[in-house]
Amino acid sequence: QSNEIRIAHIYSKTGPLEAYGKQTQTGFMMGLNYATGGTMTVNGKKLTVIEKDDQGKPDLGKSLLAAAYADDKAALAVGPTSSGVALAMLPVAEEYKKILLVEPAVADSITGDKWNKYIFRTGRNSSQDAISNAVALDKPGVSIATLAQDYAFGRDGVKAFKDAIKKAKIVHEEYLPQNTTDFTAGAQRLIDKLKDQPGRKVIWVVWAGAGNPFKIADLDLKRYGIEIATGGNILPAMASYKQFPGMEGATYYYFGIPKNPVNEALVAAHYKEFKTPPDFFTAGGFSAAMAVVTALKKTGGDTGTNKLISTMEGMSFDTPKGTMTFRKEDHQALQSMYHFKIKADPAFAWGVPELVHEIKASEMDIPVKNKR
Amino acid sequence: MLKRLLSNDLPRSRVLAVLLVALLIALAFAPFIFPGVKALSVAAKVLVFIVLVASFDLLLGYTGIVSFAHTMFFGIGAYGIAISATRLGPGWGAVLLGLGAALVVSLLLSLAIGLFSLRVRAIFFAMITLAVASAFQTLASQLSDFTGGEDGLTFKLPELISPSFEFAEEPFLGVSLDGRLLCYYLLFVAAVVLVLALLRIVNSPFGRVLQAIRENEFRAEAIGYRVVVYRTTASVLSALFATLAGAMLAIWLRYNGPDTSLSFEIMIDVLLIVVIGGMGTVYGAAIGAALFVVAQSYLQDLLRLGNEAVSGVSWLAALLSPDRWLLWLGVLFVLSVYYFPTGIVGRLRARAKR
Amino acid sequence: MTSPNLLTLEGVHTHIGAYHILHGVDLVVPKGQLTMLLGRNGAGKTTTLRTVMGLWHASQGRVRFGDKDITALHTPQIAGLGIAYVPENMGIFSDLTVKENMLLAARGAKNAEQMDEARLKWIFELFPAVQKFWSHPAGKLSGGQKQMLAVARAIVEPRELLIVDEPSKGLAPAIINNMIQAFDALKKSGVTVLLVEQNIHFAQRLGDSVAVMDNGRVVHSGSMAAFSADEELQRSLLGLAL
Amino acid sequence: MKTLDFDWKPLLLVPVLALVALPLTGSFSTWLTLTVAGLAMGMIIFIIASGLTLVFGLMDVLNFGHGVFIALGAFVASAVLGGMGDWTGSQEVWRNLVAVFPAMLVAMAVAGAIGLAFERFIVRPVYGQHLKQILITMGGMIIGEELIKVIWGPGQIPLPLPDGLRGSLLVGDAAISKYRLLAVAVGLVVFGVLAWTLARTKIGLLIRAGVQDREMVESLGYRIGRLFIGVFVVGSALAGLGGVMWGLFQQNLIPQMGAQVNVLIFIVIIIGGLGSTTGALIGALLVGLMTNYTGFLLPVATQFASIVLMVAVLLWRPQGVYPVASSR
Amino acid sequence: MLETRGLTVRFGGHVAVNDVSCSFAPGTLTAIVGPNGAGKTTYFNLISGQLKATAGTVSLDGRMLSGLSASARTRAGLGRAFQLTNLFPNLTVLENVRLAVQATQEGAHRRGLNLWSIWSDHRALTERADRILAEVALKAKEHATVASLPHGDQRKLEVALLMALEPKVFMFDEPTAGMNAAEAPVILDLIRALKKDRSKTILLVEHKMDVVRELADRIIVLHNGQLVADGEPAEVIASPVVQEAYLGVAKEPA
Ligand SMILES: Nc1ncnc2c1ncn2[C@@H]1O[C@H](COP(=O)(O)OP(=O)(O)OP(=O)(O)O)[C@@H](O)[C@H]1O
Ligand SMILES: Nc1ncnc2c1ncn2[C@@H]1O[C@H](COP(=O)(O)OP(=O)(O)OP(=O)(O)O)[C@@H](O)[C@H]1O
Ligand SMILES: CC(C)C[C@H](N)C(=O)O
Ligand SMILES: [Mg+2]
Ligand SMILES: [Mg+2]
Repeated sequence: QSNEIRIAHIYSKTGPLEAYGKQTQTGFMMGLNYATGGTMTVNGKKLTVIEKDDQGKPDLGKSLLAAAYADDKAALAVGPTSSGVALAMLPVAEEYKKILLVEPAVADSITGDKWNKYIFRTGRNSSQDAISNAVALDKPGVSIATLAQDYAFGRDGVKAFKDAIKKAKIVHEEYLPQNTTDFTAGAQRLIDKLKDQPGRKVIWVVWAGAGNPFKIADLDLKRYGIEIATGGNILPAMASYKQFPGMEGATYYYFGIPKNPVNEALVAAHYKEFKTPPDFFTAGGFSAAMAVVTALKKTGGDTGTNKLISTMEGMSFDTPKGTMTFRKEDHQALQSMYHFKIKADPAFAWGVPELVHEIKASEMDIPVKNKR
Repeated sequence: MLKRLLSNDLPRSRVLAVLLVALLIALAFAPFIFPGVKALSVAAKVLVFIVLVASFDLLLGYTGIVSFAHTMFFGIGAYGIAISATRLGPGWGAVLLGLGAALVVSLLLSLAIGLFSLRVRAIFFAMITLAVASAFQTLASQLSDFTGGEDGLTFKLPELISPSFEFAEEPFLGVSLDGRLLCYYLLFVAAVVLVLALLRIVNSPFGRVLQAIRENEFRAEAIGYRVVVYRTTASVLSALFATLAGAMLAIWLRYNGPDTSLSFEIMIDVLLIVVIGGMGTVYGAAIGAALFVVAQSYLQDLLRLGNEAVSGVSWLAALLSPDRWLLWLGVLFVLSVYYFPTGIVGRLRARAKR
Repeated sequence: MTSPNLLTLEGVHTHIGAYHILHGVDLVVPKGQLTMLLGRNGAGKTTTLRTVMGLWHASQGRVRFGDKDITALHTPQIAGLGIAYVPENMGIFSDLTVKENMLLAARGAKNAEQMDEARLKWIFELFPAVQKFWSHPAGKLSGGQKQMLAVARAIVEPRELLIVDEPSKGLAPAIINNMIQAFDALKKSGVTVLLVEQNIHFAQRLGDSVAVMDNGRVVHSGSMAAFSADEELQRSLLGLAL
Repeated sequence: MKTLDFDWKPLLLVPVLALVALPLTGSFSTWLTLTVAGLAMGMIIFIIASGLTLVFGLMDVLNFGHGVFIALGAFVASAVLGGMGDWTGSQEVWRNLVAVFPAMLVAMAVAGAIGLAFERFIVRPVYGQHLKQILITMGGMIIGEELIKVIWGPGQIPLPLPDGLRGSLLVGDAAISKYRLLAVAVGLVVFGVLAWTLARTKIGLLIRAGVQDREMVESLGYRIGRLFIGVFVVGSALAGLGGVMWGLFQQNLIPQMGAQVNVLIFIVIIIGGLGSTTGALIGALLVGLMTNYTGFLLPVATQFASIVLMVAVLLWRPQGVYPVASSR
Repeated sequence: MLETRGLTVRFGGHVAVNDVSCSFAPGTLTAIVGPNGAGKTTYFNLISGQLKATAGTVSLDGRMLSGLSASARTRAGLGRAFQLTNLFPNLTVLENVRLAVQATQEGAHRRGLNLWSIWSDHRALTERADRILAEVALKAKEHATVASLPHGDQRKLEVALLMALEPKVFMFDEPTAGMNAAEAPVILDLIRALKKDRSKTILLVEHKMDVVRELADRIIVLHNGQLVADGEPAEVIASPVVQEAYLGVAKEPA
């Protein structure tokens, strides 16, 4: 067969998640480069990346993936950015019996009830996000209220978070429309629920995309001794963290945190090329690339789907976040998350998360949600 | 014969006639002329949009009602199929049931809206439909355990029209004879029938009364036509056709979600197509839809070439980058309003007159 | 030197879209006189007036106002020279009140208070309806009332030339009399008037000179006196005697 | 003017709505917080909608591109403020304010300038043709949004609020954020200037007359073309100003921010009655309050609140609270 | 027999038509005169249902029309030509008339709810339309779009539509306004023809007294919305109220 391996990367080149998609793409290319030592070949086979733009539209993503497998003869595909698109893509992978490596779409159901055996995911899922945060916040005597977007992404997160909370107590769940701009009402509800609670009071925020939930602080939460906590996010979004020195939470990635050669390589390469540090989804893309190359090396360049699957199940590989492992059951890559505390550093436009504690994969038990 | 099939509304322009025939042939043999999964899905999308746009033109071009709620009915059709297929599993029964239910819902909704339209002035009506449509979209994403919310619904359809089904071992003319092919021709037939039906409707006495109402509602009433009846009938009809278009879409994609069938974006595309094609001409809808959908689908590839061509000049490259394809779509919007005030069909017919 | 003619059209051709409407109109409107423009339906009267106002543009020929060539000017500039125009469809702003309609016509006035009292009074006498419905939406006026308002608007401020398209249509005889008085008074005050009219008595009582159009040309022009005298001419031009 | 036969009923809507909400919200301080926040929000909405009342309400141009001027204003402001870090960073409120004003001015200037081009190339060919207006301005919208992406990138960029304007003042138990007070001030100024000009000059009349019968207005000797340009530019500038206020309120900007508020501001001026400044203000305040109350009482319904409001108002007055034009 | 009883309409304070009771027999042409703003057109609007009466009733051949919509009244046999031209501007002259002809068809709501037949198949309608156009001397322009017609021709078409409706009651509102003295006769001949067949009720609002004198069997005078005179043309015209209020022989009021 030909001495070329085609990999389709389908992501939001345009559309609402364009910024995210771009990061993934950068990371993915850097990753391939690093993993192949700059040769872009595995066992003498050239790696060709075919990029496609799903514009954040599920229907489009679906037909693009089909086209990638059928017309472009891609051996496997990586992406997409949005969970909606990902979920629409899953059956296509099954139809064509080809692998889809999901990155960075987060919805649990991708490796949950919508899953099929052709699906792997290097990106973290909502549960990992939530549970890591739970681990970071779960202390006795803490009262927590959650603030999340009123759609799958938000509700998944809160649910997983709740399941993982053992010692602290959840006093209220607030869900606001995705496009909320004025947070006064929601904040007021949260305050009313929290203000009379004893001990430490925390509002845990899950929010992706536009809108700025941290405005709730304008209502002067301090007077009731209420703190805000949240997960990590892309750097521009973390600009608003700067107002909350000491804020705690757990993040998927921040370039300053992981200490390992791969991450150093990524950061160095990224500074070299863009004069800026790599961001949230850059790391994700990089990890995906590492996974692909590791797998192909193991199979000796054989792209037979079944061979790949059997190789990848249980496979461990290095990433900027240290070693990840695809667990057999649902092909979700288990990985470390980072418990951080925000420091306002004038040198940076954003609030700098400082490592409190690396939450090892072993410290979180991420439920297996697919029926297999 | 043909004349009657076209309800005696002939292209009235040789160029137009040629275009239409070409389009018909292209769509009829798309799977064989343009191989590949992408090409086929573009062709299918064209079919769906021809019906959708034509149905909208009945409302806009012929009756002069500006409504932004049209995609709502498109969505209802799509969700009808999606939901029933998800709940009842793959089977013709589910498809028909879903379709039926959707048609009923659309009927009631369009009746309500149609009657409301008489209470407020045109421009207010347009704005209200705009709001209602966006409300409906939010609703669709809110009722997630019913509609699958933001993520939408992925579902299976009867074996016969699913890609997995192969009714002949070896491919014919390099095209594998599978369910996808059958599905395409199902859409094709549906589209042809629906368009001819619309053509008949707009050329019936009913159609003429609609035009009269568009021109001068007051006088139409004064010479004895019950405007309410006609407007409402028109709204309902166009809603039903839109619903059918929606069902076609869902059947083809075997997926449906808010952005796929309810987004304002689609509404605007439809508006544009009507104008490019030529308002108040069903043929315009067909030509316009084909042009627009193809342009939209291949614009990015086109830009990729252009972008490589000018990769030297940084700012130009930035503008021509495939990621900025929307920019050029916008330009297309502006230009088509500039250069096709009466639409392609209008132009061609005017030329034919001289 | 200043010509005795305030308005002069020389060989004016006008196209509307694909249609060639005016085929070389020659017309003079002597200063200080009232010129009647007569002709069958579709002869081109309205088109001529619109061409003068720059609402259509002449494809050939000249239009001069005094010594100034206004062929290529834009409507506002032309109006700015001191020309008032009452279109065939009256051009009433139906959303606005009668007062607001008048106020817009009074270019000098910033608000109702600044309009010329005396002149308003005079207008109110001529066209009582204008006063009666001063703060009604103009759209609600009766056909004739609209017509009065249209003319009232044209004379709310002094203008050099008045161009009026069928002012008497739909007016009750009594009001027509007022209208005639109005134009008389205006003439006396030195205003020049170009009037399209179907109402023959009106035409005869007011006209100093007359021009008759047919098929986009002026086929006769001369003094009203001479024209009224010559029944033959009238029959041949208008199809009947005055 | 029409002070005598002035129609005061709509003015009551705002207090009525507030009073109805009082018992529902339970605690007074909560109600106060919500109400003040809602009113202030309403003011911000009014600012971003004010431009459209001129362009859509008076000139009858269905400008779907209005949002892009809002976005533009915000992004320009971010550039300006970025350049004056030491002022925005300072703790003294007055320095912050001084920093915000140039941002507003530049934003308005740029938005106005672009508006000029927009009028010339996008709007002028389609005066009086709603359908084409919708399409061509949508086109303009898309183009503008993409150009913003070309210049400032597709991603979200932060627009930090000057420190002095953060936080809130406490009235008893109720918190009133400082920035909203600024918004109210700016809103009132905009309202005052607009209302005064339209009442004391012929401009408002001329525009409405021009929309009905352009030829006649020109025959009366007015250069309606220039007037329309002028008004459109002002409208765009106001949108720019609105963008600054909106952006500072959000504290982060995305290129789509304009498109996101489009429907909202259309609703507002529809409620207002197409072209009435007072109407638009009432509409904005109502929407502001309504969203806050429902947000507190029944969060799920928030997204439908303003739409329900609009339909309700139109059922009461099919042409908005202060109908400006009767036909059309 | 068309009959109005105590017909009244109020706009705010202003009473445009004030308690007008009057009946119009078939075969007679009644001219309605009165100063501008007297209420003539409004009276028509009340009869043909364009306006809702504040008080009073309208009936035709004993059938109560009050409360019916304008279109229903048209179907009941009231035909109306408008004072300010009011047509379908972007349709052709022929289509305009044909729509009116179709509106006289019976059943399936004027055959207009017939979605399946083809418009151009209904030859009979087209032929009738053609005949009517010939009568008003517009046949030559039947394919022109209405917007491009000169004012006078639009007035003719206005009348043509009325003819096409074949009503029992013809209401003309200044049919010849703005029509040149050479053209007007075409319309006047039509009206004369209508008078000949004795079954039609004809109402004519007209300011041109010579026309009124010639055509009217009877004149009623409206003034400030009230019916102030009714009778033989000669005597009505002679009556002082008409002389002053209308013809303005003395200084006119209003
Ligand atoms: N917009 C138009 N498009 C095409 N033709 C037009 C248009 N307007 C006028 N015409 C044609 O121009 C000719 C002259 O029209 P015009 O209105 O000047 O006549 P007129 O003398 O004013 O008639 P009337 O006395 O009935 O007003 C007519 O034949 C008419 O059909
Ligand atoms: N919808 C309305 N609202 C308010 N006033 C109205 C309305 N319609 C008519 N009027 C008033 O009623 C009076 C009668 O108007 P109408 O049109 O009946 O007069 P008319 O007798 O037809 O006059 P003309 O001979 O000028 O046509 C006028 O003063 C007019 O201002
Ligand atoms: C963090 C984001 C990439 C999550 C994205 N909104 C999703 O739906 O998956
Ligand atoms: Mg004329
Ligand atoms: Mg009248």
